Amino acid sequence: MSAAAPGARPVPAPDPAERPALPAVPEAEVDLGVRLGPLELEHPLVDASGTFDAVEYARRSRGDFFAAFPYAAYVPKTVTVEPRAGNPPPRVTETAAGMINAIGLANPGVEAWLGSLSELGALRQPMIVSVGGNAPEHYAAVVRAVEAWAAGRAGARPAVGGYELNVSCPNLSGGRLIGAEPAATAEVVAAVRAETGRPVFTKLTPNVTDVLPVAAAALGAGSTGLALVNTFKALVLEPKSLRPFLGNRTGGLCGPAIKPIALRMVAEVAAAFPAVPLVGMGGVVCGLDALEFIACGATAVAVGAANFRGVEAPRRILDELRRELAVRGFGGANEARGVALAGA
Amino acid sequence: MSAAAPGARPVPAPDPAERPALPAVPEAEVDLGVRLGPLELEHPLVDASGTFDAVEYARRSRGDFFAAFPYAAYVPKTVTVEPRAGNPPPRVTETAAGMINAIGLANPGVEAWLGSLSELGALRQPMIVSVGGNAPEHYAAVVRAVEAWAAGRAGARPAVGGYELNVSCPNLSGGRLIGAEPAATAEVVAAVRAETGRPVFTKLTPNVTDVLPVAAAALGAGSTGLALVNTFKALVLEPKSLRPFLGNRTGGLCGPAIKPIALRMVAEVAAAFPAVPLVGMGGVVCGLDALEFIACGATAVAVGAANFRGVEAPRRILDELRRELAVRGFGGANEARGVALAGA
Amino acid sequence: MTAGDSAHEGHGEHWAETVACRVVAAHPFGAFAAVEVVAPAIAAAAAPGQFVMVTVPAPGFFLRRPLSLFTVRDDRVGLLVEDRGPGSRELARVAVGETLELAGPLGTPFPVEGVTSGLLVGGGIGCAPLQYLADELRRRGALVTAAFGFRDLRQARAAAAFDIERLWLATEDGSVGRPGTVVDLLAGVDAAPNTVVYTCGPLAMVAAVQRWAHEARLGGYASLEAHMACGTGSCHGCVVATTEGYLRVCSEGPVFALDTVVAP
Amino acid sequence: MTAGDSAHEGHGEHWAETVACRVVAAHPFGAFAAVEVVAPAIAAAAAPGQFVMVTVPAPGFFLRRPLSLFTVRDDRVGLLVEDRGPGSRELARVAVGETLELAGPLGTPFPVEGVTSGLLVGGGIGCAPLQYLADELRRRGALVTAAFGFRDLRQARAAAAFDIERLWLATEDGSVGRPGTVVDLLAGVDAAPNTVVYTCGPLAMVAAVQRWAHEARLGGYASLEAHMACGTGSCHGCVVATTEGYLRVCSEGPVFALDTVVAP
Ligand SMILES: Cc1cc2nc3c(=O)[nH]c(=O)nc-3n(C[C@H](O)[C@H](O)[C@H](O)COP(=O)(O)OP(=O)(O)OC[C@H]3O[C@@H](n4cnc5c(N)ncnc54)[C@H](O)[C@@H]3O)c2cc1C
Ligand SMILES: Cc1cc2nc3c(=O)[nH]c(=O)nc-3n(C[C@H](O)[C@H](O)[C@H](O)COP(=O)(O)OP(=O)(O)OC[C@H]3O[C@@H](n4cnc5c(N)ncnc54)[C@H](O)[C@@H]3O)c2cc1C
Ligand SMILES: Cc1cc2nc3c(=O)[nH]c(=O)nc-3n(C[C@H](O)[C@H](O)[C@H](O)COP(=O)(O)O)c2cc1C
Ligand SMILES: Cc1cc2nc3c(=O)[nH]c(=O)nc-3n(C[C@H](O)[C@H](O)[C@H](O)COP(=O)(O)O)c2cc1C
Ligand code: FES
Ligand code: FES
Repeated sequence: MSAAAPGARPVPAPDPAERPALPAVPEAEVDLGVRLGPLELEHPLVDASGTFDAVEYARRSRGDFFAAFPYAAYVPKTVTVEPRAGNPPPRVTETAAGMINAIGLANPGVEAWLGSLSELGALRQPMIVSVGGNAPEHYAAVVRAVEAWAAGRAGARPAVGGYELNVSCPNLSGGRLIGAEPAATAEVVAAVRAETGRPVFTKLTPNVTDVLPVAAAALGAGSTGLALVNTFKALVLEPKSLRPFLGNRTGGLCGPAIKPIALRMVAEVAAAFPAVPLVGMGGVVCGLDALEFIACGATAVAVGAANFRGVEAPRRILDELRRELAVRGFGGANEARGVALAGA
Repeated sequence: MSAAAPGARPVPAPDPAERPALPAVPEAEVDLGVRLGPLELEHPLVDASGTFDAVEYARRSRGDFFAAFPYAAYVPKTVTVEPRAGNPPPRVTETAAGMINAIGLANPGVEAWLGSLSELGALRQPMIVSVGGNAPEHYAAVVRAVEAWAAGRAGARPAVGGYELNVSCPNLSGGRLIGAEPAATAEVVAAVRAETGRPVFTKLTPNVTDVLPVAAAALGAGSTGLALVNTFKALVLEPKSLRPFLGNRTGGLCGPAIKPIALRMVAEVAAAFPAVPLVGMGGVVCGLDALEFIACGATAVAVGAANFRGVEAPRRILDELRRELAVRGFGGANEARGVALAGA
Repeated sequence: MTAGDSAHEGHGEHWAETVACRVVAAHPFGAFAAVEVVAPAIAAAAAPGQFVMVTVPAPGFFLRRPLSLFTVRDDRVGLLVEDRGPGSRELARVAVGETLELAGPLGTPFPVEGVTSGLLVGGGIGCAPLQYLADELRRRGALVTAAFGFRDLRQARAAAAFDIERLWLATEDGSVGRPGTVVDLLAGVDAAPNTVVYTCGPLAMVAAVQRWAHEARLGGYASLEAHMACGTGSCHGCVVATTEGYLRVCSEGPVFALDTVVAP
Repeated sequence: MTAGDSAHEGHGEHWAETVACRVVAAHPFGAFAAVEVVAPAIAAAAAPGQFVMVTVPAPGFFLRRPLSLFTVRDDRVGLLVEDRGPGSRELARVAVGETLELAGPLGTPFPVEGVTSGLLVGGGIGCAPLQYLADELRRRGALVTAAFGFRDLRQARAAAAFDIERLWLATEDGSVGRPGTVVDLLAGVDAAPNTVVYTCGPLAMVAAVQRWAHEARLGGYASLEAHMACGTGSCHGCVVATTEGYLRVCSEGPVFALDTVVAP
């Protein structure tokens, strides 16, 4: 016996006219350009610090890579004054709809890092330098070194478009989390502000009771905009021994698992500070995810762990974002910004 | 051409002795019993408030249900003094490896709720009554009503084993989150402590910078133990309109997505308060998940959204927990408690 | 006020338990797939209007999906699945020989006792429970008339999966049957006064049917949809507004008396 | 100090791009499955010791899985997958006609230039890259000897998937070959001084091979495993401790000079 009821009538013949409704805006006409504070970006996507190493790509794939550079700005992995070896392995593993990492800000220190930038001479997009440290002086020292390097290089590539202040890495052992304290955050921003006239984005942690006081403190101290969220402090056990899996015991959770929490925080900050340029992130793996962050008030959207699922991820996400805007009748990324917030 | 290299040697013949290594402890000998403060539980699993309605089950499946009651204690949905209609729909939807809810503590109010307990006359397990409200008086009033109901019912079923104080529901509009403030939490605990001599478990929110001061305040005010975590405040958009999907705009995220964060918090609290009985929860869907919470210091483990994946979920999780203990050579649940914490 | 409050309860300790069921038929019908599984316990306990919670047969889906009983014949349960999202897509593409996990039957059935004439009004996938209802009414000797509305031809292909003799169709794009909605179809209907209206579909359609039935002085029942978590009355996630306040679609519904539905 | 630093780079703008590859063979070997896919670009660029990042062909897996190149013949790439967890289980059960998404080849190859005698020491799934290495050494006229260690018979069945003439086996449970570990096998080996040792397996085994090679005054290379996120050098997630500090297995490895490995 078939699941179709006996005596069921014949199936209507296929109709060539049977296709999806036309997009409200032709995809080619969608304007993806955005202004992130003073920065003109060709589209809203940037990479999330620590998840896309342009120097590594440039080495492997040579010049062609820069012609098709997928991001509108390049955010390198957080750099500190001194070199850092990072945490003992293992440093990463998969979780339900996400992953955890405890890299521990492994980086060669600002001087060696500046040296490696010669390999990015063909990068057209601005660089937003991610800066880390344990105290305001550390942040200031990194920015001072970058400004010294940039001085007199006007017009040369790569160009320093601004800074992202990582006050929110959950994987620094022993250190307090600067981004959990409004006053400490303000001190870092003020110290950096004294060193540079370029735009500064403070990257906020989601590991707080209320993100608004930290956001207000950063803005009050001169932060141009905000980036959020960094990872959630989390613990994964090794299943046989039931001991912490990561070499650093705890790590930072990211990926689609956290997207609903990240969206809530971006929406909160956008509602409280409607004029402030925001970089939204947390679990973006497709164009609709990126559009959701824009709808929650983000101007730019950072792609993090999705980079680990294939080097073509950012291009695909951008194509999808264009299509998602078009089918909803948005003529550009700017039109969609904040549409989830109305009546909040 | 086959993927096997040409000329590959013949496969060794199957060996009847080829089976997994014997468990270090026979499953039948694993002792699942635990003491949650003064409560003797036949095993570590309880239901998470709001995810398992014993009255509803009893109505549908009649007496047989109580003979095979899957939990070692019954935690009903949070009850408040006055009836609450709850939030406008939609109230739930799926997320990546989890779900979001904004029920809004819908409940008939403590008096009507006490009336419904007559249907649980065959419940052998103790009830841990989950209490909610916006102010200490509300919590005290609920506990007072329950104590009045229980007075003179000594030995009758269902028995009130204790209380869980829900100071952590993220879905109460307008209200501050009591559990985010140590002092406010202590006031609620103290108000309840004045009404009852039974054990009290304060249910903590993960939406805080540091869970330890809240835990300390609850314990200082007389909380017998702690339960954690409640859900994470989060936002899901309706994909077509990009407007908040839930009737309440935001909701609470739970399920496997949050397990790594929940484990980290339970481990933190267990390390800080090793003698305090803890109920761990957040994303438990299998026996290994439950064992991980025990390894992080929980005495009991609550099963929440996993109840929505099948009524047999708790029985299966318990069977799996027994097996996971056995294969690791644990003679009982107590032996596994805290093994992830050593050296923390 | 809610239909069938105490009927079909008390299935003993196995209430709502998950059963692994072998797929014995699977046929595509445009945007839909008709899937039949062997499920003797569910078939034995079921009544039209009830539903099952179905585990999506792929990793990565946290919640089960509610699906109406489309047909129940002997020990077999038929489902009609519309590909509306990632989970229903997985469900719509199961193949014969595979296994689906079902829990049920759940919820309140359509009352049929003493009904001599039923008018079945369905919209889109809301038509699914009406086949089983039609079978039951027919078995009881009642006259069955159905009016189904679909969006477009792709949806309307589902009509071929139904076996209802007096079945009128409307499509919004005019590709099959009368152009317009199912409510436009009703405008032409002159129902006998003893007719009971049974409707299932989007809330806006149900509200329109409610208005039409009110004017035609007909009583009836509506089966409503809601996003569900548990499907078994525990979570209070699936409520809809009714004249009695918020009621749970999974346990106090999905079938409600038509006049208790509150239009959005 | 790391092997093949600049070899096999510069695959142009398509470096590490994901390619959908048709599965043309899939054979179980105990706990393993040998899977062959059509992947011309990867096959053309590959060298022994390199690996691919493979998307798990099921929803619900966030990261890709690193798998060594087991064989490369014409336009086909062979993988040997051990069912060690939920992701590798999905990979081990792909069927002919299905599609696997691969990115690669990635990482540093085993240096083979001028080698006349290779001793290939593998443990468990660590044997996988050694077939391709053996093929390449043989092609170059070198003498190839292999010593493989497996835990039990279920693992040892994988030996049947290999085509290496001089292949010695050890199993820890004594079910096949010499009872004991692969290091016990080495104890009986009297290798010519020009022999290059190539090893791949758990770090503890690699460390034991390193000690043995040191005593036997033999040089060589080790391929190491690490949990990976990106597989392409971006995340610094896959580091191992070496005499040069932490190095990334995915980009500075997986092949390292044997004497740079730091035992745990
Ligand atoms: C009582 C009842 C009976 C139903 N009967 C049928 C039927 O016979 N055939 C059929 O094809 N569909 C039926 N539906 C609707 C069906 O459950 C949804 O289409 C399906 O859940 C969509 O899942 P998805 O993963 O494809 O979509 P997604 O939108 O990706 O699903 C995300 C979440 O939302 C829920 N959801 C999404 N749409 C709906 C919806 N319209 N109603 C309820 N939950 C939704 C899903 O269950 C899931 O939890 C019924 C719904 C209810 C409440
Ligand atoms: C360079 C390299 C080459 C490899 N070659 C092969 C091969 O040819 N055949 C084969 O079967 N296996 C190989 N492995 C190991 C293989 O990647 C793991 O067995 C697999 O990732 C396990 O995934 P899972 O989902 O089954 O396990 P789970 O433990 O559930 O995986 C969870 C996470 O841990 C990672 N993971 C788990 N075990 C390992 C491991 N041993 N090494 C690295 N990551 C791990 C997974 O990638 C995933 O991100 C190789 C690993 C590396 C680093
Ligand atoms: C492996 C890894 C390394 C990271 N390193 C940094 C870092 O150096 N600096 C920083 O600000 N954030 C770092 N992050 C956080 C990401 O930039 C991002 O905030 C977070 O991963 C959330 O986005 P996602 O869910 O898209 O990954 C890192 C994340 C990952 C996964
Ligand atoms: C639908 C739903 C309703 C809930 N209602 C309550 C409640 O009334 N009181 C409470 O303390 N927690 C409530 N919770 C939170 C759970 O008890 C639990 O803390 C949380 O879901 C985390 O566990 P899980 O990931 O296993 O679901 C609810 C959760 C869900 C999903
Ligand atoms: S879906 Fe849980 S109460 Fe209806
Ligand atoms: S896996 Fe990312 S750097 Fe190696």
